[in-house]
Amino acid sequence: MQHTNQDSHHQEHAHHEPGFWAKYIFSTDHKVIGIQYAITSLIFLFIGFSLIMAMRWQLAYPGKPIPIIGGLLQQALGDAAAGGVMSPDLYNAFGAMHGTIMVFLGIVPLAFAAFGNFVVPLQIGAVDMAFPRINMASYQSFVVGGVIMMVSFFIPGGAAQAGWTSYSPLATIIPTQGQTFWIIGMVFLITSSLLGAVNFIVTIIQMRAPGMNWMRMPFFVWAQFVTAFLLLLAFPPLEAAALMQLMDKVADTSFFLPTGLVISGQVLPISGGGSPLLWQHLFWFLGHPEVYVLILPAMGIVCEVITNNSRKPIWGYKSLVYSSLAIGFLSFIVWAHHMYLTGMGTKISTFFQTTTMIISIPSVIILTCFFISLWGGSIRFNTPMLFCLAFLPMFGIGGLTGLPLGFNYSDIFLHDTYYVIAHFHYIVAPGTIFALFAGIYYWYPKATGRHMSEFWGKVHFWLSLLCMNLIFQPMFVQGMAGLNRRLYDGGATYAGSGEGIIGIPQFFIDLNKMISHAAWLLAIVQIPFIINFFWSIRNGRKVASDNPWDATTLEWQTPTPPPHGNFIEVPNVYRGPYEYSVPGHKADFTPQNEPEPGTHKTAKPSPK
Amino acid sequence: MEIPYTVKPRPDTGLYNAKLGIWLFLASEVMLFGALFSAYILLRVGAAEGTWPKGLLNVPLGTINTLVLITSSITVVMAWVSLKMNQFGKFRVYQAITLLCALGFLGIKSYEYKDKFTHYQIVKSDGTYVDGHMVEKTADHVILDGIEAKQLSEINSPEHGKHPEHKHITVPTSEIKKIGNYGPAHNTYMAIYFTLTGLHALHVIGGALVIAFLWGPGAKMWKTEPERFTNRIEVSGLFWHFVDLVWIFLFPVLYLL
Amino acid sequence: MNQYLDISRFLQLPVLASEHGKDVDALIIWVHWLMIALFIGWIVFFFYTIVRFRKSKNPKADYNGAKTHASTYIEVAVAGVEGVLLFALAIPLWAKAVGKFPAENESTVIRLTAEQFTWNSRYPGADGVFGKQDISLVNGNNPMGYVDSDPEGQDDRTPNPKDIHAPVNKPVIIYLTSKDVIHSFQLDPMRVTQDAIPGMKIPLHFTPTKVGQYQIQCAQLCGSGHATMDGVFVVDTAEDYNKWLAEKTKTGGPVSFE
Amino acid sequence: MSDQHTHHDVSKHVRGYLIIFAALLVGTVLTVWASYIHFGAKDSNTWNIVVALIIASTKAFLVAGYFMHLISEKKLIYSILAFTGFFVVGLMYLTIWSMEPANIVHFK
Ligand code: HEA
Ligand code: HEA
Ligand code: CUA
Ligand SMILES: [Cu+2]
Repeated sequence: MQHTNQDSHHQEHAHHEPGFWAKYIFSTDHKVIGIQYAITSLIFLFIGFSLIMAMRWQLAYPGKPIPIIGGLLQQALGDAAAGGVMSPDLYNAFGAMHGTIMVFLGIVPLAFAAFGNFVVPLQIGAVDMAFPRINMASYQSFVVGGVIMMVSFFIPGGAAQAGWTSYSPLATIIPTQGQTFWIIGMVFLITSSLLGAVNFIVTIIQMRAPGMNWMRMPFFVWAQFVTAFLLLLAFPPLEAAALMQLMDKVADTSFFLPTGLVISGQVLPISGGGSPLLWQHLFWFLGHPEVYVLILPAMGIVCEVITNNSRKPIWGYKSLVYSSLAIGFLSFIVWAHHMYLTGMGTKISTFFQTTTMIISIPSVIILTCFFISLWGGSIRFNTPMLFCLAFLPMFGIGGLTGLPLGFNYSDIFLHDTYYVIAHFHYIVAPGTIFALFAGIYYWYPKATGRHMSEFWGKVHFWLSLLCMNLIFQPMFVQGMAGLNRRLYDGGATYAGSGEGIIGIPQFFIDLNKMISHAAWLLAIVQIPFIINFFWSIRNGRKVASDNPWDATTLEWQTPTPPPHGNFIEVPNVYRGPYEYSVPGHKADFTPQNEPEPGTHKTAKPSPK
Repeated sequence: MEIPYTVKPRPDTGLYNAKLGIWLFLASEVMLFGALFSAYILLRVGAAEGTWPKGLLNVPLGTINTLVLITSSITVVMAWVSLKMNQFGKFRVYQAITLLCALGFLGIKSYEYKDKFTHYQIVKSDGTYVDGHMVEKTADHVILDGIEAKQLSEINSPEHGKHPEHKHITVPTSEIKKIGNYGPAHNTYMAIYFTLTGLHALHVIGGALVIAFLWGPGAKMWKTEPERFTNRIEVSGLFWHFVDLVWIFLFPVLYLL
Repeated sequence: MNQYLDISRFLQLPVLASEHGKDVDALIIWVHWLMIALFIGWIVFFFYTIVRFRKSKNPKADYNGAKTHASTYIEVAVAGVEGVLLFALAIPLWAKAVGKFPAENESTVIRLTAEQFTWNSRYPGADGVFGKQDISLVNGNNPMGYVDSDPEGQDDRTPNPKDIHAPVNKPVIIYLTSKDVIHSFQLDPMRVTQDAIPGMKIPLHFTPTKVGQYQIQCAQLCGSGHATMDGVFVVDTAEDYNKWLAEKTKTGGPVSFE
Repeated sequence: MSDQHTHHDVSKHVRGYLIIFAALLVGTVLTVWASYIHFGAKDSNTWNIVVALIIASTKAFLVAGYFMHLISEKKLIYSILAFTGFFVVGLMYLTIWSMEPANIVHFK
């Protein structure tokens, strides 16, 4: 290290072996924090998934008691699950919490915080994150937020019931305190993300190893960099909105409540004068950047895995980088495409439609680069690669179906139908989640020194791919037929509530049964993954070397698992991130820190 | 293991870590307060005629508080300068003044809050208003020290220079249609006033705690790592100035316009 | 639209019963054509590539890979098609939908107030003017706060909740609002969806073209009854409609809100 | 910055800081004074708002520029703040623009 003797900064870890608590619970080591994040967020993903499995029962068999867990639910939640049947309120609570948990407690912490923490410092050749203790605080704040969200299920009246979007006035006027818990939980989660974002940006800017200039950074690092900026600048307005909604709940203000609200025949005793649309603007100002937070890290993982397993450089590295920057920038000015039907005039909707169409172009470019990168490769079909290859068309379907939603005139029909649900689930479930699975299979050997089972990995992949499509493809069909989301009876009422009334044809409602069965099957096929994950920690195949995938990026040039401080010797970086199959080289990969043969000069520390 | 650039700036960026970090954090704070200011503008523009109060807050107190915060800003700068010039004693003195300013600010703010919570408005059954500070409340009547008005606009936007006489007004309970104090629930102006100033006050408290820590126990570092300590003072100072900066906008927006 | 291009049957869009609905469908269909073309193009390329360049077939990767500008052209083409759909269809159609309202005296005008969990309609009667409403009058007997004394309200027609009629082939203008939370008025066969937002009165218009009874859905989460906030929008022949309108005008005045 | 300054350097700045301090005090008094005068057309306070915001922005500029050393800060910080400024203006402007009566299809 260059600055080792600068001053006598005291580091307790350096001197003695830390105890269990210091090592695993109050660790400041980015790798441990990354793993803490990973485990916690996987558990939340599991919880989010469990909620939707219960909901899918209600959608398939409305009003029937839920088998196996119905009794449990009744014991835990009381009247909301009387007789093991899901009440409308419980359905709404589960729906809101499914969205919240999946987005804020599942994917963001896993894709951004877990992978970012574990991989980014290694990939840029840093000893740790720039602020290790803030890193720990970020994790703790995340846990507190998560616990508050979980506790809210068990308070009287249950968890928040106004959707993950928490639109006021509904969110405000529901008399129970679930929404208050939601808001306070969100404040902790936002704090956690803000701390994380500051840390990532500083780390990436300040801690790159000598020679690791901007255009030599792995695309994954770029993706995390843009993501961190999205979190940093988009979350505070939601925090402001949350504060105002909290005031509306506890101090009887009227930020989001207009004059003249009449709730079940009673004029609400408030001053009025607020605006429900203000909440929507502030929510979606976060909401849209947030969806790119869900996808950019996934794209980063895909880039790493695809180059590694096609054994060739990425095609159009610069286009990738500039496209992700463009996405980051534009994502702040498209938000109102979620609000086309709030009575928007021509001018403003023209603006937001146009930006929405423009932002789809960089996504097309990114995907195109990935596709073309495969051309000329020597493709290895191992588990991480399979997940990434599947990501491409799955994201393609999800992204393409964003287009008819992006045009306001077609959104008139599609808004709030299952078409929207299918649109974004294709992106986040067989898209992001698959990329995250790929990341787990790919970096697992670095974290543990052992491989996960390839065979069970492939079983997990193929069956998951099948189930995902069986779940979400029919939802497009349902949406096209006009079936709406957030219906606790699965649409039975809107099937035509009387003789001769034209409603949703029964066929499309019956699809629910098939979808639900596919969803439960999806749960079953996660079992091999869970077992594989834990079993391999001790029993997996040992890695043959520190670089089992023959990769070029720096995280593979450290001991396995990397020690505290990561590198034995600070690496010098000589070249771009994906130098595979370089003509004239013996090996088909040339690590970033391998000196050019014949040169002994150390590179200058990041010239640009 | 040693994190680089905690003291010295990185050559190519010219910054040490914490400085970059605090500026990023301040950027997010800009978005936070920016969103609240947007809310302020929207609520104000959307307020029905005559319901947005003008001149409700105590301008002299607000002015004093502005001056207090500005003073604390200069002492923060001077504290940093003192460290740069190796005068630890002076640093202590300046930061002590900063902390006193912070306390003074919070004290005045709480007084203003209390004033609003004892300020009541009554809507009488005949639709007229009585508005003033609570003097007495019993089962059958309420006495306010204030004014009577036929319309809200008389209370909310009184003509310049004309201040109606305040007097004790007794209202029998039977004539009261609605009574409430000037808490956040009073109208959207009070709501945004309490939210903005409350959040700002939380920032003042947070900043003061950090400064106090670096003044007291945290000052140990001066002996071992003077440069790093000076950086910490600079970083905490940046935050403090930001809090001052927010107030510079809050004051005219809430008190004067 | 050319019948070979007609993938609406493939898309299984619901019955179409309004004039502008065909434009909505047309946009949906054109966008889907774009999507299908892109999807098929890419998926063919994709499978061809991963099969051709699998490791066993191609053990040595090519450092340079594809040397083509085709991708740039494709990207420009995608942007171009999106631009055309945007400026030729979406924007002008939207402008018509929210800007060009038919004359009120040639349309059926309805005031529709959503509440948890029902729809209240009101017709202005012969004078074409709605009677006043005042929220301070709201109570159990007068849930909509009608001002009984207002002369302009005397001939208004206030049917039972969820009972909404309109004559066929005549423009309908609906003024939509809500009493409590945000709802969304959705009539799929008319290709109409519009949020009903408290504190705002949002107009929408469409012209029904087929007689029938159509399911109203609420398309915005509004609480525990969101799934069951149904209603029927009845499109009558002109005669039937007039009969219906006359039938209850006498009993359904503002005083006796049922 | 810290590394480039010698002790001597910093002491030279002190005078500058004190001048800024004085300017801020004057600015405060000025805003209050300006709020008691009516600018512009009779029943619009647009110009009062403009005047108040100009004074506030000047004060903000002084605090940010000199107390927070922004005037001699690194490019990186400028670009971060430029983006933030752009987004915060975007948030305000677009939200307010889209809620203008002309942009909302609603009749009161
Ligand atoms: C990660 C998440 C994510 C991503 C990336 C996107 C991407 C996009 N989204 Fe989506 N969206 C959501 C998550 C996401 N969305 C969520 C969660 C909601 C619902 C929120 C709620 O209401 O609860 C939503 C809702 C939503 C709406 C509102 C719908 C409504 O409520 O009425 C709209 C409207 O414009 C929209 C548009 C878009 C567009 C144009 C893109 C574009 O960026 C997409 C660009 C991508 C492409 C154009 C694909 C390019 C690929 C190829 C060309 C290759 C194809 C290859 C093969 C097929 C092999 N989305
Ligand atoms: C990132 C976001 C995300 C993700 C990943 C998912 C994943 C899934 N979602 Fe979700 N969903 C939302 C975000 C997400 N959803 C949102 C925002 C809404 C809207 C809510 C609202 O209306 O307000 C919604 C709504 C929603 C609905 C509509 C409900 C309604 O409108 O009434 C449905 C219906 O089927 C659904 C289904 C599913 C299914 C079957 C999955 C499956 O793909 C789940 C698959 C999950 C896994 C495969 C988990 C794997 C992990 C493990 C098994 C853990 C392993 C553990 C260890 C190793 C320790 N979702
Ligand atoms: Cu009304 Cu949903
Ligand atoms: Cu979006």
